[in-house]
Amino acid sequence: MTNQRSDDNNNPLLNSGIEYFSDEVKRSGIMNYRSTALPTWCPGCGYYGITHGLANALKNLHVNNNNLVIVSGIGCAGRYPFFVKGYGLHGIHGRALPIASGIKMVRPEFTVLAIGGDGDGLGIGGGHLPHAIRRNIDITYILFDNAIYGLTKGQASPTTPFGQYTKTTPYGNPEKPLNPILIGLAYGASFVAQGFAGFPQDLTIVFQEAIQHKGFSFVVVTTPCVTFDHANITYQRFRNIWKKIPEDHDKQNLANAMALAQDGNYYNGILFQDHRNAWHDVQQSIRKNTSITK
Amino acid sequence: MTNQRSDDNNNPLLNSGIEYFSDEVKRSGIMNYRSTALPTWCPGCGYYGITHGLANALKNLHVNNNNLVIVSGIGCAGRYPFFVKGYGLHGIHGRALPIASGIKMVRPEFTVLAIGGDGDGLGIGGGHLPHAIRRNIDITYILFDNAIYGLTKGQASPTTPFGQYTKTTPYGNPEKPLNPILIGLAYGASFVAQGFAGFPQDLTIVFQEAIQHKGFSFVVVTTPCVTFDHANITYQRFRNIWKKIPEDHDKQNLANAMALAQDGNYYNGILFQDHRNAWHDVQQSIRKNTSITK
Amino acid sequence: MIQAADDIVIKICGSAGDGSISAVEILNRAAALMGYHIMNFDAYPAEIRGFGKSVGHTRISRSVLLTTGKYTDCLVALDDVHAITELSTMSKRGVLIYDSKPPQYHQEDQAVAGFIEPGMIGYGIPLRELSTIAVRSSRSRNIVALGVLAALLHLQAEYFETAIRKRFSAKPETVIDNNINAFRLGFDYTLQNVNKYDELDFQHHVYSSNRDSIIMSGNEAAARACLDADLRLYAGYPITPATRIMEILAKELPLKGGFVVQTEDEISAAGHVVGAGFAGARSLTATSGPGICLMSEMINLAVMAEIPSVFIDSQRGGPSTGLPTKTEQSDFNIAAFGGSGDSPRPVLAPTSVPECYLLTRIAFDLAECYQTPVIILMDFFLSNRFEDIDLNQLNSNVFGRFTPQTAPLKDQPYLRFEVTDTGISPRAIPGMENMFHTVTGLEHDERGFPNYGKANHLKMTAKRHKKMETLVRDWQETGTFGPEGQLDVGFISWGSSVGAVMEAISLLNDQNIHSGGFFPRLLSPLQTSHLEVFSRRCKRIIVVEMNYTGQYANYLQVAISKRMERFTRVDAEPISSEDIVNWIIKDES
Amino acid sequence: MIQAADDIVIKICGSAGDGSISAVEILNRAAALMGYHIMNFDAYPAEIRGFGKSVGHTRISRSVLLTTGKYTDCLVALDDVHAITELSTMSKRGVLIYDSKPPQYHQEDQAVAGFIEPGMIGYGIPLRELSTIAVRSSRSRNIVALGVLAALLHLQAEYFETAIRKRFSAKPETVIDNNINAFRLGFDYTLQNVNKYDELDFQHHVYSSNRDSIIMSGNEAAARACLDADLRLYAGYPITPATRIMEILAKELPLKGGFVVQTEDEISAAGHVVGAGFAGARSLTATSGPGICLMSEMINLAVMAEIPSVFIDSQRGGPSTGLPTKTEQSDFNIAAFGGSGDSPRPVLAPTSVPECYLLTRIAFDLAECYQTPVIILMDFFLSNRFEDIDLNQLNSNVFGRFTPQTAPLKDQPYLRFEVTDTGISPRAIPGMENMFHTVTGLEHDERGFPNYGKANHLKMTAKRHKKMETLVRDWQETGTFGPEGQLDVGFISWGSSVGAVMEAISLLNDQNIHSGGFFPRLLSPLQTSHLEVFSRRCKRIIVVEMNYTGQYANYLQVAISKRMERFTRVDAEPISSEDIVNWIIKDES
Ligand SMILES: Cc1ncc(C[n+]2csc(CCOP(=O)(O)OP(=O)(O)O)c2C)c(N)n1
Ligand SMILES: Cc1ncc(C[n+]2csc(CCOP(=O)(O)OP(=O)(O)O)c2C)c(N)n1
Ligand code: SF4
Ligand code: SF4
Ligand SMILES: [Mg+2]
Ligand SMILES: [Mg+2]
Repeated sequence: MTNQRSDDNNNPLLNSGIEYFSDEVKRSGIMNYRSTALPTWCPGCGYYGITHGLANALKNLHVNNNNLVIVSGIGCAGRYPFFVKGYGLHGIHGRALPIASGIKMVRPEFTVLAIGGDGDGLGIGGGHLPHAIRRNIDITYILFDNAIYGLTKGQASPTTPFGQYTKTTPYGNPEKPLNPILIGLAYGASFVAQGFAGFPQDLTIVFQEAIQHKGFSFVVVTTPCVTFDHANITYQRFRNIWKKIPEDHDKQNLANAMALAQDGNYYNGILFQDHRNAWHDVQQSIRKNTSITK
Repeated sequence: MTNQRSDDNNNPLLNSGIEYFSDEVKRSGIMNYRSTALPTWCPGCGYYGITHGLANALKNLHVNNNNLVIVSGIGCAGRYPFFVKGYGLHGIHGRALPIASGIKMVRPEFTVLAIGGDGDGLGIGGGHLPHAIRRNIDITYILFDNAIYGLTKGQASPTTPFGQYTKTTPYGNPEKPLNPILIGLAYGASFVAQGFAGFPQDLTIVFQEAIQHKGFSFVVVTTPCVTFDHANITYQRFRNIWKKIPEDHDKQNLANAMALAQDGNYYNGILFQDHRNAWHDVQQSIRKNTSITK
Repeated sequence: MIQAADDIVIKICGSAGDGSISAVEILNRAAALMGYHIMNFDAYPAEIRGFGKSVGHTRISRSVLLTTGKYTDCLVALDDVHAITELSTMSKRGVLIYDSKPPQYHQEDQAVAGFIEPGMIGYGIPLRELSTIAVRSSRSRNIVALGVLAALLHLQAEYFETAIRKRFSAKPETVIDNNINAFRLGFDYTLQNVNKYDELDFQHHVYSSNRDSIIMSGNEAAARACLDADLRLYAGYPITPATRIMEILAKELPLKGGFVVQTEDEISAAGHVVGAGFAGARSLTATSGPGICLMSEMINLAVMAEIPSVFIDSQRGGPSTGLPTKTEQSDFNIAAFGGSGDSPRPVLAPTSVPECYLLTRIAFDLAECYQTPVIILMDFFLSNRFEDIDLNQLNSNVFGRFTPQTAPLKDQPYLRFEVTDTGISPRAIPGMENMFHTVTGLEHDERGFPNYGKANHLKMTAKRHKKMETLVRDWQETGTFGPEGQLDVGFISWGSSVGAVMEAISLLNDQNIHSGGFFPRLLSPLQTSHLEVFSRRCKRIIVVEMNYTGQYANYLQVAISKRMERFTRVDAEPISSEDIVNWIIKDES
Repeated sequence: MIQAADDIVIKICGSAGDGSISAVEILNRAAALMGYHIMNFDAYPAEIRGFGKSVGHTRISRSVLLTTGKYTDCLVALDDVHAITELSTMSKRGVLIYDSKPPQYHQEDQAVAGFIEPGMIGYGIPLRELSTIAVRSSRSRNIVALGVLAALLHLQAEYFETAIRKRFSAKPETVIDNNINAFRLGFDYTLQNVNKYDELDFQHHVYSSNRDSIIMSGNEAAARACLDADLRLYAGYPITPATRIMEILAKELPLKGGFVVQTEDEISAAGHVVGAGFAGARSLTATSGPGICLMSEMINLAVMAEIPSVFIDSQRGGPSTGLPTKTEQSDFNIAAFGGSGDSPRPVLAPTSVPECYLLTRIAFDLAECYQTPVIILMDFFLSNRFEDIDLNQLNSNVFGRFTPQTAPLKDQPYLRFEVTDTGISPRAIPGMENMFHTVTGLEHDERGFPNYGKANHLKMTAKRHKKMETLVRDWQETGTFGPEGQLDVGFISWGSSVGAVMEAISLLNDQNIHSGGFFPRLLSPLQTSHLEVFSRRCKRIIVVEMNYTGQYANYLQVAISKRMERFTRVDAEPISSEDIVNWIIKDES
């Protein structure tokens, strides 16, 4: 009797549905890219907006679910693969990029997305980013940047502003934050873009471009952690400070992209893109034993 | 009898001396900063030049040997601490910065130098550099950049040029190299400089400034591996391509420094320096419970 | 186990935000003020969102407590839907306190009172209604429930009021008043309306509390030990269940002149600790399974270069990311054997909250005396359970005195790794005059220079292991527990499972099954002679631990030829004494 | 051991650059062409600069070789100062070939000939002089020395000439001619001037060599296995002694449609391997001690998420950076027990170069069949020693057939972690239609969703361990070696030490000490029943391995109650059969 109430059965992921979606959403077709699992995120978390933006992008591109693989690290963001209809690997903390690269290398026909939080991608996993970028492996990396460690309940992250109070910085964060866009550019990424979780429609456009880009795409999404950050990235503060990228910005101009990355503004969209050979192209020349620099 | 010839006694470090130095060198006083151990490097290796430049800097600054601690990773470069008269920690591959930071944190009065190769510092250890820089901990990090894995006998490193042939890239290196100067700047380093192992006198000046800088100093030294690289960083090719930093360069101007880092030239000297609070200063305000942003 | 009427396990269950946890906190404090012992271990939701459920779980008793108890004697339902899932843990004659006037949207078939089994007792109290009277919302029904508990269990109300005042001391006076009012409403309502017919009864007793006691969790105890041991650097990376140690130290350590650095990953944390240790300062990091994996290479460096450093691994369910909010004792293998090569290092395991304090303190001494990394195996249960601690307990030292040896100055050429009888080389640290040396993770000679010679490698390997033998000799705690002489059943256990085994031992002895225990706090290196003596006294030996493969049992079995039995569990919950006793009795009868 | 006249250990010793290693390479090739067996294990200088010394070391014999031999029968000194340090390894009646006309700067008291002990034989040959005749410099005296060796040991010159041609095939014709000339000068000089009075003698025999043989090192064998097993991705980070595997594959794998990626560190390498494994492609990395430490967390993920992946750990002296160019077998602990939690994974250990091939091949099958990471323990000695291999050996499979189970399509909802009798869940991989699933390092239910329930954790932990039981059942190799029936001494050994133990067993049986062996190639999980059967046959059991603590002996001792003795060494050099035999005889007599 009492066994039937054991906690094995109260795993919400198993029994829940996605009934909470409106008919309109269901009709839109994005449910083809959502699993039946109920997200584990707090109500109001920016990640819902990102999920919406991404599902729409996948829908618009008619991505084949069978060839869709989402790899993530650990963190609130890391839970993302469970909520997508496709194949997923919820890996270990900080290692989404090596794992995603390994998958893409052997299955070039796959659409591979790597997902991770700011702690995951710039803290513990920060050593992998420059090298995935150098390889220009054709995956899309989406950094969910809430400038906080969400899952472990509110510690400072590599993008937490200097002076901010968090659980591990009770006297204010003593470290200068990293600028993910700038370092992505400095590493030589062939595609760098950013967006805000509060603007899912804009995200959809960026994600579409990123997925279509041949090579490594680095997308930084600023997103509020409504539970552990009431001071920094909030919807109220951030909705208004986003700018359009200047009309005359040349996406192929690295110096300009770096300038935009440092001028203190948040720009919605693609800051940089070039079209050098992606990893598989280079490898193709190796196999043919022709010069790879051609 | 035969025991006396056992290989325990043939450890050259134990029995060798530094008799091979000329009287002039000995008189110069730099021997106060050299241990009696014979370097394990190949004849002609650029590391001899760096060693010379560094010993001179230590001498000129009258660094107190008792408070001198050199931390290194693994590689040919990693052997450096054994050749210095002071305290040393020959650590593990890629971890010179965390270890050196730990030392400096608890003994702020020490002169702490961290040493590592390009593989050590930008490959396996590449995840630590941005964060040591963010902390602005007052140590001097000297990257011995020979664009090759020396100790393991000639594999590609993160700075090996695209297309170069090495033991692990028999068809040419398929990855775009990192630009260490540029990424140091993008991380927000408060001191960024570079030099060439073939110009030990210039190195001495840079090292002096770096050691005196309050905060994290990042010095990239380009240095030939005469054994495993005959194509890229050779004395012949490199001696002539170095430039003086333009007279009008403002060391505090980050954008200009980034421009210099990317214009394809090699500049000898300090590209960037600012004077924000070093880690211990910030911590001091925490202890006093005063605002750290002041 | 059959508990006394004044040994009661209480759960307060509600949705996240209902205040279950803070009500239990007040309850604990009140009970401690009255001189009771408490042991509190809340259930954590697994995800951030947690799907709502939140359970405060405490046990209150006149006697010293060793476990949190397997069955719940008294369940307070702040939310019926969640409370239903807790009924399965109730004792046969358990008491349920539920809301007799649930809100409108409440579904008939989800009323918790409808699910209690025959023999159990339910008291319906209008919790929401009373709360609304006190604070105009249902928000205070957790405090109302405390009033109900006090009246029902015969606990003195005034101590609750003190505890409530303390809990809300940072809040405005009106908040305090409202809460005290809520408490009183629950208390009075119960006295006036409830016809008590259960057996739970503290009899209004208050024990002359000259105990200088404090309520602390294992994480708090470890952090406090760091502060008292003059820690200079805490370097860490957040991970459940160890994070709290860093959070406490981030606040406290700077006030004592030390530093806390949140590093970019666990490798860096371990690197900072080893660096600081090399520089002669006390340093520590705390982590859990995934983190200890990443630290393995750095710990190995500390073994080879003989650098004092302390590592806490608060274990959780494994392998991999595993069960982050569940307890397990399955990191013995990696702690003792997780390094490449022959890599000896002391592994300690506290068995209670006070021992989290004591062993963390002593770990610093060991690290310095034997010039070695030291690993402390805590676990989710120890990290997060609260116990009332007699402050005098924290001053005892039954483990031994471990004094580091400093090299005399000017003894040139200084041999950093001089081979001695004990394996310990007198130590010089950077900053000393003229004691220059470089340490390395390469094999090295006595001076510290790299040396791959055959005889040298043997000599230095033996030296590193010799230090462990010296430690075994110096370690004074024997780990022996229970009656002397021959035993029907000898238990061996470690870490957080020891409490349950101690409880089981006393229950078995009550039933004339002669039982005793061997509970090493120094898990490795092994005190072989103590184990041998103990094993000779036992008809049966049973190793109790929370893992699947019997990790510690495997380690012990190598040392003695007598075969051991294993009681191993991976239940995601602490082992209970009842389970152990039942298992034995089934066998013995 | 007492070697036959046609079983000869030869060392060629000189400064780096003197060509010792390449001379030995030619010698090996020539010997193999004549149908001899060879085993070659050069001494590597520890540092890049290496302080000059370089020693080629090979053993040539008519019989199959199991070790490189403890004593040197014939030492060729290309540089006297270095050669002196090799004299201590010479056999009592050893032969020294030295330069009878050393260069001017040569110091009297450092002439190697002055140091040989009574009983040894020295032949002075004007090596430099002859070389100068051939190539106008002393550069070819290594080849001159080969001529001396051929003449002295009675080996057919023509095969040397073939081998020289092969060695320099990429060079201009004049180089080849010069070298052949140098060889002839040495050969002829010796025939004409040397009065041979030693006993080393191959008697000009050439064995009808229909053996389809090839000379290979363990690293080459492992790389070749990868190529033959249809490896799709090699991801690795350079580290001695494993680097060579990557270097070979970097060249060969792209030609077979696979990929090689040199990653930024070992964590990333392991991550790439696990990613590719998840995607259904065969993938592998090779590393050594420090690297396997770093991979520990990723291997744990592969255990939890059940992802096929293969890891070679070529062990070197440890702990930490340790002794990078010395051999040791001290990573059993970390391989089997280096993960946090209960983390079962198969550990294999080849005992010879052909087995490096065979076990690497089978490892891919195991990984896929049991959906698990597999660790292969090689070591410096196996990685770098060369053996002549009969190509037919590479086609055998004595280990078993391991066939992966694929999930039938359209079986919705797909249970990626379905619990079955064998523990193995039929597998679907990404790309298949509609078999969507997400794997995780968190504990999970059969579908793969995170689940921290009590019953679920037990069920899934049991499932992961059940796979190992299934493997033990499926594994066909028994590991038993030597005579049947009762044994005076039963040896257990693993990996590269097995050769020496086999040699010791035959020596002991010759002396009527009945001996046999149990040499599991599947180190863990343990084939307990085979071990039990073996142990019952043995009066004494001795575990032979190259580490300090008896890592494998400890693991075995848990399984059986009979006590085992240990013959453990950390000599930085392979164990020799002589040492084992002497140890036994001392005891038995
Ligand atoms: C090796 C390791 N270290 C630490 C942790 C604990 N941990 C889990 S998530 C996380 C950080 C989460 O922050 P972020 O990556 O920013 O993701 P978010 O939760 O904010 O989405 C940490 C430290 C872990 N799981 N593994
Ligand atoms: C964890 C680990 N991985 C790999 C190695 C092997 N290893 C030693 S040095 C080295 C790279 C050396 O290259 P670099 O850092 O550029 O230094 P250099 O030798 O060129 O001075 C490697 C891969 C190691 N010692 N530890
Ligand atoms: S804790 Fe923050 S990041 Fe995590 S789910 Fe909640 S709101 Fe989102
Ligand atoms: S291998 Fe290269 S880097 Fe190393 S010592 Fe020789 S020349 Fe210098
Ligand atoms: Mg975050
Ligand atoms: Mg290098």
